[in-house]
Amino acid sequence: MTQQTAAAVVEMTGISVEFPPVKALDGVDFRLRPGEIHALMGENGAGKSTLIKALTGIHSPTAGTIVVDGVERRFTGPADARAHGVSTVYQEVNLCENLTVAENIMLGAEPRLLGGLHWSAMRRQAASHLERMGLNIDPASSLGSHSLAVQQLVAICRATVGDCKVLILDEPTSSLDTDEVAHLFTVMRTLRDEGVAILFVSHFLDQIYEVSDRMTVLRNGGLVGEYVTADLPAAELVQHMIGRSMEVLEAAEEVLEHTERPADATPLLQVVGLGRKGSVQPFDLELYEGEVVGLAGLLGSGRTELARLLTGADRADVGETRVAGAPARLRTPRAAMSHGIAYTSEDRKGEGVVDGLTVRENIVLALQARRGWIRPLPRKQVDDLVASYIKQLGIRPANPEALLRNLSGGNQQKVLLARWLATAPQLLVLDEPTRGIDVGAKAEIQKLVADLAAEGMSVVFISAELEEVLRISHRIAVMRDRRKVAEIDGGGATMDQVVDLIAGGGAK
Amino acid sequence: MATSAPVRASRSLKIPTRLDRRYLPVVGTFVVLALMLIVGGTRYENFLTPAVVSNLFINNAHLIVLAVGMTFVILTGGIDLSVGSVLALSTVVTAALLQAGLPPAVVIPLAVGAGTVIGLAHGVMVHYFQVQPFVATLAGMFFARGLCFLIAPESIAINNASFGELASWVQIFGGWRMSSGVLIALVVVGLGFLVLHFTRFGRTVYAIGGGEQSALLMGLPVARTKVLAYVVSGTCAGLGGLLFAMYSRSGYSLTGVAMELDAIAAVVIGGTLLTGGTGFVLGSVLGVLVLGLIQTIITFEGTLSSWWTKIVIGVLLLIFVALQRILTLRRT
Amino acid sequence: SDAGGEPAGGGETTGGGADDGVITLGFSQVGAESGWRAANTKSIQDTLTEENGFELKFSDAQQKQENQIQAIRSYITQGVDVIAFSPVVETGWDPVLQEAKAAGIPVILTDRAVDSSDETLYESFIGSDFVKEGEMAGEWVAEQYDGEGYKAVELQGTTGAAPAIDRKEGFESAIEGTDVEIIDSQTGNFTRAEGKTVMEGFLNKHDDIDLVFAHNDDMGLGAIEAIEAAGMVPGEDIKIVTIDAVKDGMQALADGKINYIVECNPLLGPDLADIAKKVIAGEEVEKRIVVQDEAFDQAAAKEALPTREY
Amino acid sequence: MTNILRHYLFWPVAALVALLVANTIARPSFLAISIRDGHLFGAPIDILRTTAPLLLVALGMTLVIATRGIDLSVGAVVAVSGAVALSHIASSPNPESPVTVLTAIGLALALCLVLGVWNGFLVSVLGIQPIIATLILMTAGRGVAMLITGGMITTINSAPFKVLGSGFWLGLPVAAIIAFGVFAVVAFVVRRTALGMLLEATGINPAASRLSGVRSKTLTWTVYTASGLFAGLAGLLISADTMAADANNAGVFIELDAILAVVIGGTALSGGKFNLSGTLVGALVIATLERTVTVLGISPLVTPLFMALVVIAVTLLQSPRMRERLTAATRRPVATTPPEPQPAARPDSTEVKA
Ligand SMILES: Nc1ncnc2c1ncn2[C@@H]1O[C@H](COP(=O)(O)OP(=O)(O)OP(=O)(O)O)[C@@H](O)[C@H]1O
Ligand SMILES: Nc1ncnc2c1ncn2[C@@H]1O[C@H](COP(=O)(O)OP(=O)(O)OP(=O)(O)O)[C@@H](O)[C@H]1O
Ligand SMILES: [Mg+2]
Ligand SMILES: [Mg+2]
Repeated sequence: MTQQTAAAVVEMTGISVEFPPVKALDGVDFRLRPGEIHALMGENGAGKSTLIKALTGIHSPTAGTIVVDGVERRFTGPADARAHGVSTVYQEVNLCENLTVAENIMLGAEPRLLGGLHWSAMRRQAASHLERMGLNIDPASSLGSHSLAVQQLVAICRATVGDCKVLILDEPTSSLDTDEVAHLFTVMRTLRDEGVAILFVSHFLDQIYEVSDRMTVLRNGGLVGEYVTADLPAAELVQHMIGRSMEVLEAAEEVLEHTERPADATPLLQVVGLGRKGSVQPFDLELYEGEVVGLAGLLGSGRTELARLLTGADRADVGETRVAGAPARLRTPRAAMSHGIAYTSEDRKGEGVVDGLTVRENIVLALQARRGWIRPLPRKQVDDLVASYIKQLGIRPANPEALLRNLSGGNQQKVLLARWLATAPQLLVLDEPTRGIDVGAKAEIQKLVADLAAEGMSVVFISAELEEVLRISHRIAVMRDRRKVAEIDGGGATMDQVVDLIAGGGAK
Repeated sequence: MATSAPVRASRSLKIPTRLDRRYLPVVGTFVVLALMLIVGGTRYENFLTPAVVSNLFINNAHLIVLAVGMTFVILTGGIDLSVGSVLALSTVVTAALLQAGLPPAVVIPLAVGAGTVIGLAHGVMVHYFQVQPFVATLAGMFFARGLCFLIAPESIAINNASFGELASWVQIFGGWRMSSGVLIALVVVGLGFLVLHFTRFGRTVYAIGGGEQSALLMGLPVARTKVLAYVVSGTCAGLGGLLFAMYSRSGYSLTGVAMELDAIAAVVIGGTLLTGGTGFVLGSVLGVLVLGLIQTIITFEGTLSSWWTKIVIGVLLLIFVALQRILTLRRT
Repeated sequence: SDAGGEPAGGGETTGGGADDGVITLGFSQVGAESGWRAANTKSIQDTLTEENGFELKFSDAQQKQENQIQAIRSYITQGVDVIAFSPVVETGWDPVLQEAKAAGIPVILTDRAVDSSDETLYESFIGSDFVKEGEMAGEWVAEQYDGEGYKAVELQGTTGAAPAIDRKEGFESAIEGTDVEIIDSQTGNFTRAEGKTVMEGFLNKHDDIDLVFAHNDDMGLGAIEAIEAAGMVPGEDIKIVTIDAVKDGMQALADGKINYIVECNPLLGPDLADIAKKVIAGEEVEKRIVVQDEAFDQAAAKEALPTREY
Repeated sequence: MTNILRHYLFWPVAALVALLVANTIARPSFLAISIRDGHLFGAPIDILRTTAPLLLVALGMTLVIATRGIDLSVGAVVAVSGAVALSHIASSPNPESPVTVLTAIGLALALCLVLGVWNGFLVSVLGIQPIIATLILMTAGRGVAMLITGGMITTINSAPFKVLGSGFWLGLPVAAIIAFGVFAVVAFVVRRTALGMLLEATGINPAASRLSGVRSKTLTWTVYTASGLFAGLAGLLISADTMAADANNAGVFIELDAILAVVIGGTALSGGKFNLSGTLVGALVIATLERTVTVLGISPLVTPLFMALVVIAVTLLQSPRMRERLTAATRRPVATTPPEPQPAARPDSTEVKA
């Protein structure tokens, strides 16, 4: 089914990688040609990241050969791979927050002056790389001061510096909004036309179809096949990926259930004039039982910061908060939790996972913290709880004692979701909960959210994927420039309407 | 799908009008140091004189060098507990070899090189065997001290004429004095600064402290850099030993007991985070001066019993750290 | 932190003279590592008082040579009349003593000597002779137990410290030629706790220890604890000889748990005051003043105990 | 086989066994235990007793390290504890009375608790880096202890107090019974409640723990307080051992020994997962090592070298790299991760954004 167009720049044959007892990859073949964008597809834990890491020398395969540019190689690590023209953006943002943006982009290929770093040239060059990505930030600012999405873009900038023959992007778009994605694709296409071979991982099928030329599908560490994108209908692709038919996806289509809210209902959470200097302008918001409120906005528009103020993760300077009609002070996440408010951070690595603990411990962490240390949850109850979430969310490997750090990105995300669901909150604030989650699981999660709302839970849903927000929300609050600019009914809203609001009232 | 750039125009980061947050701790230390000097000046006669300030540097030249090396290691997120012992080893080697009649031109590289070798061993243990830095360098600390005893259980005086000349070289400007030790220390500080800020090695040191995993995935030479950081620290300890030998004109195996704590304290007071990734050599120099100033104040006070000396050192340390903390907090 | 608070008045700021009759003396102590040292400090502080015509500037070097050098430098800049100190180490004092000499400030050493080729750098050295102390202990042992094939263990002071080196040397030279044999020697760092642990180890290791020579009383007292715990009688089953004669040691000696103590007199204050006055007055002083050290056996201890000052 | 080799306790236990074997070769009756004066006697019993204070200090240190901290002040707290207790007994008219002794113990422990609270305050409330926060007390604490004893070594005679150091109960040293007892209780509490997990979460990712509602500050504060208290108890055992309070030398370098014990026991200084049983073995290794130096008759001049070599050997053998090699040698090759990515023991984003 594959046609031989050009000699492959990367040719991996029979690759196996083991993390006893898990067999993460089992005899996988993979071929990447110059001048193509090649999508690597598969469910969470299918082995995509592992394949990439096997290529760049982070994991050494137990079997198989890797040929790069006609020479058989085993890279000793990313530095080595980079030196041979293979640049990679790994799944989690792997940059140094304490360094400046310019350093993060240029280190390793830095301009020199008299043997030392040439700072001003470095900033200049960094700025031009940023510009190409459509990013307008100060190269001298420290990376940590930027949101995750910006960091992700910076990571991509870094990968495109220097002469790379192969560019690997492991879920680069999971935290980007449409705008940024469009930019990224422009850059990718330019590079492709220059002859660079691009490996691209994403769980967004529309993106795959938009940008890729060819795809390889993995399932459970095994190779399913290599296809030309144009020849493979989405339904079939999904079937290849999950080994089942498309029905799961369709189930999610009609999740939204509109129940009329009584006019005199007390909001579960009501905030008036809540704001914080330098973060979000004062805003009002009411959240009712059984309702999903979506937050829409561009990257950096302040959705995350709004969510953090709602849930005590950041302390508000001004404004009032009422929980079920009674004034409440949510100064810490713990205080919010005691009012039944839960928050999942978008920053999975920094503020979510406790990667040295097991899946079980991560799932019960919040619940246990709320009970206090003195009263441990009975072991039986813990095991049941954990087992049920592993099943419900399809966490893999289904081993409660696995260390979280050994789970694939998407599975870590599911564990975090389980942590908060386990506390049975009244209000659940989900910041990018579907980031990096595969199509099947994403549908499951959307369905879950809808079900929870139907059972009376109030949910705030933030996602970079506007479509998802539209589909799932009863009401949508639109953010722009750290300000809440509009609130619209989710049922009637159309994509264009929201995009207009986001972009500033139809600027174009 | 493809809406484009203009909407993003408003999102460019605002130009920082205030001081970069990263410099706050250093500035904090500087302010507190200045305050302390002023308070001391009004409290004690002859305190705020060029002689006292010069002595502050002369007495602490070796510690400055140690702190510079320690800064490298701490910036990578590690720690080097061996510097006190390595300093002693270097002084003992210097004294013993000079006594044996070798010329300084041979002795000096050997003494400094002893530190380099131990630093290399630390780096290899820490990086390639993944021994925790604390333990690897603790073992190094015992090891170097043990070598000291083997080489010379008793203290050895240095009578070598040319070494003495080198050691006693002093430049005087008005009331200010600058010894050869201070000059070397300042050169080391300058080099440390240049290396950290103007070489890839230096920036990689910061990158490793910011996240070793990330630095690695960024394709930076983590292994080499980490090992080199310990080599720098070991070399600085060796050089510090040489300075101490010049300062005390002798080699003694019990020199520098617990001096590693002084070096670490200086680095941390100077605003470097022990978790790595943030800090400056110049901050560490200020940290050393703070510790030196505490000693000076104690001597000027002149009435403190042994125990009050300890308590006052603790209290002054607390005041420094707390003030620095407050200065830093209020700005953020 | 009160007395030094007021700006120092009058003539004390210029070096050399003591026109107002008050001698400003800067004293740099090693540290406060032992009871002996505390007694030494107390003696100095109690003697160099205002009534006796002194203004004492005291600093504690916390066992660090660099602190001591900086203290001496500081005394020079402060312009004291006399500098006295107990050096942490023997070597390495020439430069700073030269500075003192250049500033015209006389220096007196107490307790420990300095190793310097230039004797003019200091006026006088007051203190015990550590080698002599070791010899006295050894001589007594030789006298009492020679011919009985005694097996001795030694509890050394801090490795590398002058008293430890000298006392060991003195003891060894004194028992040379006798049949007293040192079968084991280990450092107890001059502390009671380590003295006890090391002695326990010796008792685990050897069945036939007859005598303990400890470089100070504290380690000897620790050894007593270990011996008692092993079900033996200190002073009888195992003989104990120590150096220092601090109060606890003397008490143990009087109680029969120690057999012999060589004194190392910490009361250097009066001698120091005396020498300082002479030096200021321009009188000739002796370069080496050896403090009178006594030695006590059990009977002598019972007698001396009631009147001991420390 | 492989599983045993991989176990975190394997190398520390192997080190302990090796030391015991070395001692037994040097002194065949080393392990012999006899009965003297109605209690057990012999080198192993001595080792148990000398381990006691170190074990207590290392216990507190383990908890502190789990939260990514360190407590350098334990040695000073040991000194303060002894100084307070013995000064009280020495100044009381009736040093032999159990009431006096109990009051002295109570006073000492109360003060040490306060010192622990102080450390906890500096670290968790003021946010001062642990190493510096505790360095303050490390310096000043000894001064306080000397202030209490007036710089002299305070010696007492008090039979009830002496029991703490040299007494025996059921043939075993009281000191060991106390330390091992406290250890067992704490280990039980930590592992049977959720405390252990919450401490680990705090140590691994403070930011995530805060968002999960873990009271990280309170926990941090608690472990420093506990560390102070245990160090105080250790101080009582140490001073009762020689019946003397030596403000200057009691507990000197015990912080290093304790940290070493923790590390030998397989707990990473970068915080997170901790092994109390490892700490126990680590403390025994160190106490045995000290005894070994005497039994093997190693000259004081080479003692530090000997210690260095043992520490290097143990830590190298149990380093992740070495373990990997050994397991790789005993089974067919598997995917190995190069040394770098592993330090995930140190999560990359470390700062709590307050
Ligand atoms: N270091 C490791 N140790 C143990 N198991 C691992 C390790 N890394 C990955 N795995 C396992 O290997 C399998 C493949 O993981 P991988 O990260 O490649 O998945 P992925 O396809 O990238 O998934 P996602 O879409 O969620 O990112 C998973 O089952 C994971 O648990
Ligand atoms: N393009 C940008 N330029 C400069 N700063 C940015 C940009 N995007 C985000 N930021 C910074 O990052 C922070 C992002 O805010 P926040 O995370 O609340 O936005 P968001 O709407 O949740 O965006 P995201 O899609 O990244 O989650 C802001 O404080 C802002 O300073
Ligand atoms: Mg992945
Ligand atoms: Mg966001």
